[in-house]
Amino acid sequence: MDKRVANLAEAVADIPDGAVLMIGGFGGSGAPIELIHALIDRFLATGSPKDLTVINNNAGNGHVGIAALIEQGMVARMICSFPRSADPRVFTELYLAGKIELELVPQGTLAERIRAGGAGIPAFYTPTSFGTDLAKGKPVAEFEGRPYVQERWLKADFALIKAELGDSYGNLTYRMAARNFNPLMAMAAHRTIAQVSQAVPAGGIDPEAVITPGIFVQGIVEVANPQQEEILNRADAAYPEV
Amino acid sequence: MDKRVANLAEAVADIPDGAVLMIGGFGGSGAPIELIHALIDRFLATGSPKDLTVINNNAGNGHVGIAALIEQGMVARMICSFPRSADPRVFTELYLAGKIELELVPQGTLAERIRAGGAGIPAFYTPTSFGTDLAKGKPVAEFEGRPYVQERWLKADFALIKAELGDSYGNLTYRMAARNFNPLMAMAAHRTIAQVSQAVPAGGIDPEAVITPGIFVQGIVEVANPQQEEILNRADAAYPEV
Amino acid sequence: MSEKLSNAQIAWRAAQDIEDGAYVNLGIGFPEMVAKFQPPGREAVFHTENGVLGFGQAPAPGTEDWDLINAGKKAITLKPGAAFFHHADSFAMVRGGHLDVAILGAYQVAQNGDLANWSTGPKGVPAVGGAMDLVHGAKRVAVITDHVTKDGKPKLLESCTLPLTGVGCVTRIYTSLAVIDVADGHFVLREKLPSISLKDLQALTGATLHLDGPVADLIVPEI
Amino acid sequence: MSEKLSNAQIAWRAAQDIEDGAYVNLGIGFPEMVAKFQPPGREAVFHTENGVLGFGQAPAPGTEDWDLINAGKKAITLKPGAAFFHHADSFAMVRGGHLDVAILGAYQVAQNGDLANWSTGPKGVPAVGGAMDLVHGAKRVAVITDHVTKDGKPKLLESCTLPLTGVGCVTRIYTSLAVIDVADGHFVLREKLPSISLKDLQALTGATLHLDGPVADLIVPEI
Repeated sequence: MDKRVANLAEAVADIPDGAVLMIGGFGGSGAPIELIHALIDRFLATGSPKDLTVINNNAGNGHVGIAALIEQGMVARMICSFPRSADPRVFTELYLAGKIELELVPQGTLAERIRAGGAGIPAFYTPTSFGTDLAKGKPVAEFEGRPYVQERWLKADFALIKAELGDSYGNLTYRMAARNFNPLMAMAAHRTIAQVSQAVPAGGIDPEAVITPGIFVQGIVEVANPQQEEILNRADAAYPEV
Repeated sequence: MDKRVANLAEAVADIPDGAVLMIGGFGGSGAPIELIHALIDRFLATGSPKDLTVINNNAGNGHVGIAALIEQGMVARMICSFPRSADPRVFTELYLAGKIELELVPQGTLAERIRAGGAGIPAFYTPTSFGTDLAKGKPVAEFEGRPYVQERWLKADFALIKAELGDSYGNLTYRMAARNFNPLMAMAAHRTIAQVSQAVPAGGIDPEAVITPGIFVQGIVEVANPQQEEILNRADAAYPEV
Repeated sequence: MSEKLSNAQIAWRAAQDIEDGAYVNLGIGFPEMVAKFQPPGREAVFHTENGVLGFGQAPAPGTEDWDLINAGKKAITLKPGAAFFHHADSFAMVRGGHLDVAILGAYQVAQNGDLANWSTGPKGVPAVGGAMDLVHGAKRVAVITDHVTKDGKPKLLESCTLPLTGVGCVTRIYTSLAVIDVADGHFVLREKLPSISLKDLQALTGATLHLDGPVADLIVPEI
Repeated sequence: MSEKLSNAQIAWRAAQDIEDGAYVNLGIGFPEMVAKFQPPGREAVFHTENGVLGFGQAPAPGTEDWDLINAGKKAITLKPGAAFFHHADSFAMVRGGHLDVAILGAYQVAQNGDLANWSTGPKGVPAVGGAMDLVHGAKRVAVITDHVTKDGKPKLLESCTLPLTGVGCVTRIYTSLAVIDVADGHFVLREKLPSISLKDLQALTGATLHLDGPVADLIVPEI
């Protein structure tokens, strides 16, 4: 078995207009910058994909990564917990102009909804958001006298994630706190594409050290020395470069 | 911080009569034999704890571990998925005599209910068991036209688990498939006691290799070269030895 | 009934339908035999409920490591590219639809795909294990079984009489006499042993066998 | 109002109540400051929503590793005994009641423990992050805040007027003037600055301050 994909362009080639896309990372930590930029390259060359729904904790920072994807007009809808950042201008302007939709989800509920999507759990109850505006319209139930809100699973057509090691079976490890949403999104997408800092042969990852088992991963593409959103933003980078 | 407990007797000293006890392992793999036997020692010396509810995938094998706990009459109720084994006589005889209760739970539902207990999710929906005898009396709901069964979280007063490395903060790793239910039970119990094959100082486990973060663990006790249920049973062992 | 396939031959036939790269769970007992018959040039990755993906054959006697077992509590070995995970992640793979194929044994299968394979009734100690989970989520849920019970009664029925494992879950049945799909609430015969007539096969089957195109000969090597 | 505690002094006071061995989440922004004032001889383990337990202070400028950040996206360092985990496990710790203390900022707190700290109304881009999760599950949910808004209006109220973060969730409030518990649907004054009278404090508070035993002097060092 060999899940390696030749290059970034091929890795994102199948994502259609209107796709629901989970993109890993928390801020810049664990964000698959090169996969996102490959998607922008494709859009600039072909006009696709557009009308995307993007699921990420945030809504981009500066003018690279998800912010650049939004800036190109490729994103119709964001599902996230915190659409704010050091430089949130791209999302903010489109949102206030009514040109991009937002579904705001508490962070822990977002994580659990994604896990539920991956685990075949269509709905679950959580105390989070009970009695708040974010619970409006959602079913409520009491258990042992305490009120809970019913939340639904989240699934995606594709997940674009960033990992550290990836073997030919798609087993993945993550670097430090860059783990965050990446393993959950890998579970919840129909097709998960991981950019890995180092591709290794089968047996190159200790079976006990695997964080995402390969069953959740459909393609891996090696991106050695990946870019870090925070460093790009501190250098006032933009994608594509002008 | 130092969560090490001096010895096995101290590790199980606080478990009261009537406690709900999660015990890790799948068959003999990952079963905390020494902690279970320490509990039996306490019972033989003091008459406590008894009337226990034990949550485990199985219901013991032969005359060691959970089977020995049951054989002593300490267990009033089992919650498990598969109360059968190579030598299930101890449970079978008490069950058929009406002297021990059984709540039978599908294995994946058992795992998810325990995780839900640890994660603060009071209830969730699963397709598992819909339309079967094991769904009787449980609420049913449809999502996207498919029927699901509502299942409740499972929590415990204590979890007795087996790990490989344990540091002074309670961070744990597991050995191969001995992981199974152990990390889930650690999350779902009010107090989790882990027997570890090797206690290491803080920093002795790579933060990326931690499987159970120490927040889920209240005590660790080192048991170097732990016994393996399968090997004990092949030697026709019994506890206590006659 | 004179000729029928051995268990090994049923397992062989089921193995031929496992595509290259498939993620597969084999139920404990008889279904485990399917792993032996992977067609050359194809590689399946085997999942076991207790938290292993990518295991291989049994170790040589005396070399077992009892922390490394499958759902049937038998010792296994690892292949390169294997992974360990806990039980909740393991059943996320099952329930979440990530397995391509689950192959299970059966007491009874109904023409609508209902499966009964966990309980023969109220007597004795009930035990379900992962069966009720496995019938949900895998893209294909196949059954391997003798075509009839030990005393010659049909196991393929209009509706199950034993306690159900799952409702409408089975997609294909490999028996000692035939290969049968479940489609639109009825059995569709795909293959049968050349030596048995359709009429005799129907007589051993508790619900109508529908035809949907030609019925192929069920040809299996000596094993 | 002449005298009041600085933010650092409020954080210091809150830190004094964190017991040895506690697992603690500090909300982003002002609450992060509490970590600086751990009393000598006590050790708390800090949790951050993005999957780190046991982090330490910020790294020296220029030595940041941007894969190692906290929920506020600031670079952190690790202490021995730290652990990484994914977001679902991280919020299992929160929602599952495994944290001992969560310390958050507030726009408003109501006398029944309702908290408003995520939205100042319908204008602008709403953002909630982990606040709605953190108010559930931690054994103690404490708030640190100025006693009044920038234009001098009460932040401690009979009921919140801003969108709620959580219902009945706050257990203790550390303000620039006082330490106040939430008990049985009302505010109970525990400590106040010696320089402010009870009457003046009540005038700056939007709901009745109840007394339940003696009110201690709120004494905080110069920082």
